[in-house]
Amino acid sequence: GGHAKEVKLGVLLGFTGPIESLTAAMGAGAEMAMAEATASGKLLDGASVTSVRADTGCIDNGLAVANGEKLVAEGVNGIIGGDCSGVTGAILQNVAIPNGMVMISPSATSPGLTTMEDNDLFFRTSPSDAREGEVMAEILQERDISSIALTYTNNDYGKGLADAIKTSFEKVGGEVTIVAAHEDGKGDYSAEVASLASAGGDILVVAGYLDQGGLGIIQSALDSGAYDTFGLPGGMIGDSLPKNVGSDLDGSFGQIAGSDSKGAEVFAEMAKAEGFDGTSAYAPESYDAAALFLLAMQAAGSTDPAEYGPKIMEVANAPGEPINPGELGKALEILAAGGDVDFQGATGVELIGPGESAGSYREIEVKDGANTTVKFR
Amino acid sequence: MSDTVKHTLLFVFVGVLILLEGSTTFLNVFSGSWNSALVILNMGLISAIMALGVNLQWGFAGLFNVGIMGFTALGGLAVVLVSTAPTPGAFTAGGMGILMALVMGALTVVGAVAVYRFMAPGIARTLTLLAVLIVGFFVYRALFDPSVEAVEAINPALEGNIGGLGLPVLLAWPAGGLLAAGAAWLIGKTALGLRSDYLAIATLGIAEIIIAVLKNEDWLSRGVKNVVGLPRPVPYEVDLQNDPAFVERAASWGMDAVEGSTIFVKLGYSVLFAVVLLVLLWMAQMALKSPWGRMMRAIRDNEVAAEAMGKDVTRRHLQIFVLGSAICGIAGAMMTTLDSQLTPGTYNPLRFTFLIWVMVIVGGSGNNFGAVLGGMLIWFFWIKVEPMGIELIKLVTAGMADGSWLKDHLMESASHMRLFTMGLILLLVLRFSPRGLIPEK
Amino acid sequence: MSGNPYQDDRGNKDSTITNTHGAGTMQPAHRKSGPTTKVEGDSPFLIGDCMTGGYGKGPDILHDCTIAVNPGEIAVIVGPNGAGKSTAMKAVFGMLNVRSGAVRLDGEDITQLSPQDRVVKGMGFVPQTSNIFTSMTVEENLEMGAFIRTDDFSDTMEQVYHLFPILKEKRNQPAGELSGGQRQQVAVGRALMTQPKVLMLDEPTAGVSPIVMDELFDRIIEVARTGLPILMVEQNAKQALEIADKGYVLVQGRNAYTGTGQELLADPEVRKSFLGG
Amino acid sequence: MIVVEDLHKHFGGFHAVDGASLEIAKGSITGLIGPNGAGKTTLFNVIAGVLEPTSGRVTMDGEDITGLPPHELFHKGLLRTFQIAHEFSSMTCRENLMMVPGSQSGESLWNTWFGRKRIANEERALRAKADEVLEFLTISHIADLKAGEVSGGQKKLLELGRTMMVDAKIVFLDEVGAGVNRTLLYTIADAIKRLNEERGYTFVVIEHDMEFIGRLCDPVICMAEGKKLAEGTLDEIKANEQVIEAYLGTGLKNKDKIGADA
Amino acid sequence: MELLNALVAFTNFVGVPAIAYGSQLAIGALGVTLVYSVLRFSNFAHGDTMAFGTMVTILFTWWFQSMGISFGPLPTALLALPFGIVLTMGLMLVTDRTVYRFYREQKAKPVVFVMVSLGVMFMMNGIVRFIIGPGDQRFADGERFIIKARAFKKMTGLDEGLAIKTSQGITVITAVIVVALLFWFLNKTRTGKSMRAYSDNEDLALLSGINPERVVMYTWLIVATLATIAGVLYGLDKSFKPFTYFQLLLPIFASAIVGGLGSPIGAIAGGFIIAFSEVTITYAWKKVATYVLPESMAPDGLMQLLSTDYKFAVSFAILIIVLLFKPTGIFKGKSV
Ligand SMILES: Nc1ncnc2c1ncn2[C@@H]1O[C@H](COP(=O)(O)OP(=O)(O)OP(=O)(O)O)[C@@H](O)[C@H]1O
Ligand SMILES: Nc1ncnc2c1ncn2[C@@H]1O[C@H](COP(=O)(O)OP(=O)(O)OP(=O)(O)O)[C@@H](O)[C@H]1O
Ligand SMILES: CC(C)C[C@H](N)C(=O)O
Ligand SMILES: [Mg+2]
Ligand SMILES: [Mg+2]
Repeated sequence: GGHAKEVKLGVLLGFTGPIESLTAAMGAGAEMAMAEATASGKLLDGASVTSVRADTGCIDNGLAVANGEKLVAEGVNGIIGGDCSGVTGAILQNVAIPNGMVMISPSATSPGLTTMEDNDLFFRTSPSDAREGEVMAEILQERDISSIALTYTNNDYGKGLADAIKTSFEKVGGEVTIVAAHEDGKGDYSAEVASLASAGGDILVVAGYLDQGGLGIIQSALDSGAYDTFGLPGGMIGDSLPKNVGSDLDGSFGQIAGSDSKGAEVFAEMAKAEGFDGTSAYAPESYDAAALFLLAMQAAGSTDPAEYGPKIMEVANAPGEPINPGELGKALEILAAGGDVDFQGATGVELIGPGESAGSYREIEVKDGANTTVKFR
Repeated sequence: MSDTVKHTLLFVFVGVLILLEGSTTFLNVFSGSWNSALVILNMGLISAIMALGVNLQWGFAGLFNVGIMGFTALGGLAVVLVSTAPTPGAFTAGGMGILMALVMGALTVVGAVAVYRFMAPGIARTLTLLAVLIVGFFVYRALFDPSVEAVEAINPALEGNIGGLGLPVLLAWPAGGLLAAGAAWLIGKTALGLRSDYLAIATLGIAEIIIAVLKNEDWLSRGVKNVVGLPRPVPYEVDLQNDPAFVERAASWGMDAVEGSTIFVKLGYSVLFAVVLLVLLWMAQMALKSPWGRMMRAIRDNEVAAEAMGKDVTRRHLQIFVLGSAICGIAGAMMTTLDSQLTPGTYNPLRFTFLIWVMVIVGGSGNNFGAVLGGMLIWFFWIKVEPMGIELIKLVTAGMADGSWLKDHLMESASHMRLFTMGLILLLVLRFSPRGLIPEK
Repeated sequence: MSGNPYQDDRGNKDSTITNTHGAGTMQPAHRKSGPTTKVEGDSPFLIGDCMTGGYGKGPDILHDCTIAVNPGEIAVIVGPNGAGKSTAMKAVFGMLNVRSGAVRLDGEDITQLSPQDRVVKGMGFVPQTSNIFTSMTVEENLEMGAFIRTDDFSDTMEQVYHLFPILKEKRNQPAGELSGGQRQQVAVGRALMTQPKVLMLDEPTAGVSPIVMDELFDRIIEVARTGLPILMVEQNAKQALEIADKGYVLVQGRNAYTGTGQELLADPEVRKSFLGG
Repeated sequence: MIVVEDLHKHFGGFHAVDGASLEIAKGSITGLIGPNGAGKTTLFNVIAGVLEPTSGRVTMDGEDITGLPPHELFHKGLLRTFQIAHEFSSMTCRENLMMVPGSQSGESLWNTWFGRKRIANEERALRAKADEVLEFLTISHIADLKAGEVSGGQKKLLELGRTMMVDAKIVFLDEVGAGVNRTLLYTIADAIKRLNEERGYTFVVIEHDMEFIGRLCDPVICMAEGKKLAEGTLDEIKANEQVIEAYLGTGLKNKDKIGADA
Repeated sequence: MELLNALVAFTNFVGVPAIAYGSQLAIGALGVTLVYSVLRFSNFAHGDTMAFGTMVTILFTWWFQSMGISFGPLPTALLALPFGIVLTMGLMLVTDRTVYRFYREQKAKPVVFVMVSLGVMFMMNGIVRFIIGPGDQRFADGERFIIKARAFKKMTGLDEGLAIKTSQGITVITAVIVVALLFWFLNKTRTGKSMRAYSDNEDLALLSGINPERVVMYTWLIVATLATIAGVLYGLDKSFKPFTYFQLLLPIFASAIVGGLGSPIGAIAGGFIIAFSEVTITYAWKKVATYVLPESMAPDGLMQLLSTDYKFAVSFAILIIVLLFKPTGIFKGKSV
């Protein structure tokens, strides 16, 4: 009812380029949240949310910034993105900050972004990789693993995560026999696996992406009998990995951002109904990013970034009613009534410090060809 | 219509496109934002400079450089090395060691070359050569590895590299040119000196090697961890927004402070880039119209005869290759400055080498103005083909049922139109206007 | 630069991307053959009759030019550089658009035929330069000469080897390793393998030493004696006209003088202007 | 003027030039003949710096010039023309000549930006010189045509003209005659003679046409199998048994038989 | 025993993968080299041609799988391969008709063709993504292994295992067959000889009655076949992704050039050189050394010449070094 407004959210992801295979689901996740809010009819007195997609190319700063500008020009009220940490930094510095636009990235996880000057305009629904390193070291230690070989995808995410794992693991007395990069999208990993195998280690930790180089490395390592147990950080957790690799993966373990919420499952269900893969990397985070925007706008009663920006931390964190995926309508109602929500979303959102996900993690083990949650940290 | 008029009109056309981008939202293709128009203009200017550099090599000397990406990246590296603040303690921790190791490495290569030159061919030479290389390599690694480790250990989340000189960022532009020139000299010296010309594959390979070094040598520029927040030659928008005098001035233009500041900053870049472009263009034109240009044309027409007429073809090729690459380096430095960050992972041959080639060919190889036009025009399309494609597909799919598989698939694929269209433009130009839009006279 | 923009390679010689080795320059006038018609009446065995034409869309280079040859004859074309001698040969061979005039072979109008089909009809051509496959062996060169033949050509090959004994010795050697004179023999041999009804040679002796030239002329005479009509362009005009039954002097695409070899040699005007006195 | 001492050039196992030693006198027009594959062009290419010799020495006026690249030889006054005319086809004939002189200040990039006055003056002088040369060769009318569009003979004259733009000492001509109409060839021969007489150029000429050699050359050197076979006046050479056997031959054997059976 | 272990470890991690990868590069390089020698230009679109062929094969594989057709222990893709080849041939012929033929008629210089192939590359890049999307596709099915590492250990009692994948086996066998067929075709058949003749001297081929358009057509057909086979083998062994295939262009060119552009044997040798150099130069010799050396001398470090980050750099460095000493590649290719 009332004066129906339009809320526009930019979805600025790498629809072409090296992570093009992830972004379809990410975009769908974000748009699902928008559709949900619109359908509830409760957002800002019945405003409808439209999504404006634009491409970053993941690695093309020029394109990403140009498209960021385009989004601003089209009058978006917030930007979901960017995806890869590199372009995210560029958009932040060249588009978001100058224009006072709020950005929530679902997937840029580089520790470098934590300290970047952002005028409180930048948030992310994924934790910094620094934290994941600590968690992984903890898990490794508990499992009595004394030495690991480590390979990472050669970008700021992989490198940062590998650094974090190495430092944390060595701090607790573990040995890292080799740290070798692998390039995504190259296909042939014999050289990497050969070196990793030669270096030895109890398990192989693969800080990569599950349907990129990471999968290739695991496949190749299993095939050649180099390793049969793998450590799997967040980028490697997803249903497609055990499905693709098969029973050989049983016994491998890892962790992914997420708290003790049933959000992820709910989200996966919802996604299935929508016809995309809800377990695809960063799709849940994308949903959460979009939802955070809408909740903050509702809380501020405004679509002006300057006004709703400060509310993001509020709606994301306690106190308040916990909100799972699919419950946006309820949340909007509470907020409209002046109440308080604690958005959990698909990933158990908890924003800390400079506005990034706190980093509760789910420990995962692959059993009978499926990821099972062992416990939460 | 005389050629001059036609060519002026082409430039006017690009200008109009950019003006339209700034002022209208016609057909959803243009964004109607001056900010967006300026972003396109700025990258267009940089692209034009790159195209100018490549045109120098290709148009004037027929040198086929497919390593533009590498020189651009080196320009970016120069920005980090020149303009970032020095990392405290890095130099003492390992910087010295690294330098020594690099000198050692260079000495090894020089030594090996000397052995190859001055010893008579035979087993003895081969063995000595191998010995020099192997010993040199291990000494190099012994010096290099610990130093690198020491440097990378300094605050790795934020630094971990040797840092820069803390000089004004504008100095990084010529420095980028110099760095690229240095690399080009090395490549040219090896590749152009070969009996057959192997420049293409050498540049293609070395560009990949340069990117590999940038990605993996964290001590140099943090590798894939990127260097962010590079200094700028223009004021920060936020500072302007907080400056009452500026806010007032913006108001007098009828803009709010945010819009005013963003446009002001971008215009600042545009002016800087335009100045660089004009200076380079002037220099290229002057050179072209002089006896130097005549000599280059002669070399291009017939190398053997030019050589017999006393022209040192290899040296001239080297000269023009180094110059062209230097220009790409300058453009690369400018681009990194515009981005305010160096992200080695973003360098990709499709975008940084082949796209530049499309610009040069479409613009008109051998003609400096053509290269500039090509740079601006193709960049505009590179950005705008996507919205155009989406509109087109909307049109095509208008009749299809919503949610039909085909429609969804087409809409999703719309962004891949960009590559397709670039190819199409290139083919059409090669077919119907093989000398480009502004041909060599 | 000048001319065709598609042929502007800006002097690029980078052999990692381009391979100019063996690239052709010939532009056949017809890619698909048109019809041939029988002609009545008496006509020389091969005749390019009143040919007018030029390259592509360029100006006419030949103007009403006629050249003809009969079995057992050697016809020689001479003339200044750029007169259109090679062009006339190409026109007869269908490498050039004949805008008016006709080419007739053995009582058949073949003006509309593509060069390949003229080969099938029995015309053999040895171009002025690059007239052998350098990377293929001598024997393979000869085989390629017989490419269009579907019958057993080993007899013909023996005949060629008999004519040029040195080739038999070098049959398994890449032709590119042969000396200039030997290469010319391969070239002629290759043309003979077609079992042509007429043989066309463009300056077969350019740049060969006197002794090889004599030998080549000897062989050409031998071939002609078997009854094969031979049409050739020569700059060594004096020697060539000495053995010619028929001589044509072309100037600027036109027939300037025609006669037997001896007549032309005796004509003082011809001697002065074209044979160097 | 040029002394070649025991020069070898091997391609793999093949000895194209195999111990050639010869001398070329100042002010002479020396003819170089020999069977196909004798190594004449290769010798030429080695002297002119296109190929590196396997061993041996070339001196010019007592100075060792072995293995110098062509552009350095050019500056020493050693020029060559090509068997197939190597004109700069997209440039006008005048430009073809104007580009020749070395050490033009306009060939330095720096001057093209900051020394434009000087360049303008130099250009004026060059232009005058080029026109003078065109005049000498009686081809003034083609000065502004693109060199790619003039006739083959004119191209050859242009080649010769380029050697006149500087003070050449010695000019190597590789088969000027092959494929050139005889009448034109003798015009060129006249030009060569005039250059030799009026300007004192030394010439070395490779040619298979004995008449041309006879008009022009003294002495004549005959090569075979990579070595010098004989040297002398053309008449002496023509009488030399070895030369006849290797090169000249004894004429047509079948000449009379032609037409007999036809 | 120890020596045997060292040998097996080396074979398993270096030998087998490098041979398989080398075969894939070799077949790819053969295609590049064929275009270079017959059609006279470096075909920048070759990687994307491979992608197209593989894509078609994948689509057919999926279709077969959905119909329940399988090929026993062998991958279904082998059944789909002929369809992939045929459609790729079609695409090549259409491209040739609409694009390249015009330039051939103009007698365009090779460089112009290179530029044109750049345009074709961009377009095919777009088309493949348009049809199958940019993502990773796996289509290998059937039995995955010929020998598994564990089975090998049990069988031999060694500490080190040796694994050979079906895809690796198929790759090598196919490569041998393809190469043998190609050589037989080029050197013994009339059509093959006419292709060599055309590549040697275009004009003379025409004068010998060889139809140039037919030669060109055969070349494209063979190139399409080689590209599809190389692409499918690579995809079976690893996985398919359009971007990966574009990037394959680099090692493939490197292979063709190291071996000697224009020389088929060179292309094969080049493929193996590049593959082996990528794997061995960055190989950590620690494991092998531990077996071979006496215990007291067992290495602490990885004994790695260069880190794997530089494996691509290595193949290019080798390329440049080879060219410095042998400017026309190892087997004298067709260069000036
Ligand atoms: N492919 C071509 N395209 C356009 N013009 C050509 C071509 N080939 C030759 N010409 C022109 O045609 C004219 C005649 O050339 P042609 O080769 O027939 O002369 P020629 O009599 O054989 O001379 P030469 O004795 O030098 O071989 C010349 O003016 C030449 O420039
Ligand atoms: N680059 C090369 N590689 C291998 N062999 C070569 C090369 N260049 C020339 N030759 C060989 O060297 C020999 C001498 O060649 P050269 O060209 O010097 O002969 P020439 O005396 O000039 O003969 P002609 O009178 O036919 O021009 C020939 O047998 C030739 O095949
Ligand atoms: C989507 C992912 C590729 C993003 C990655 N986590 C990064 O920070 O770059
Ligand atoms: Mg001719
Ligand atoms: Mg010669």
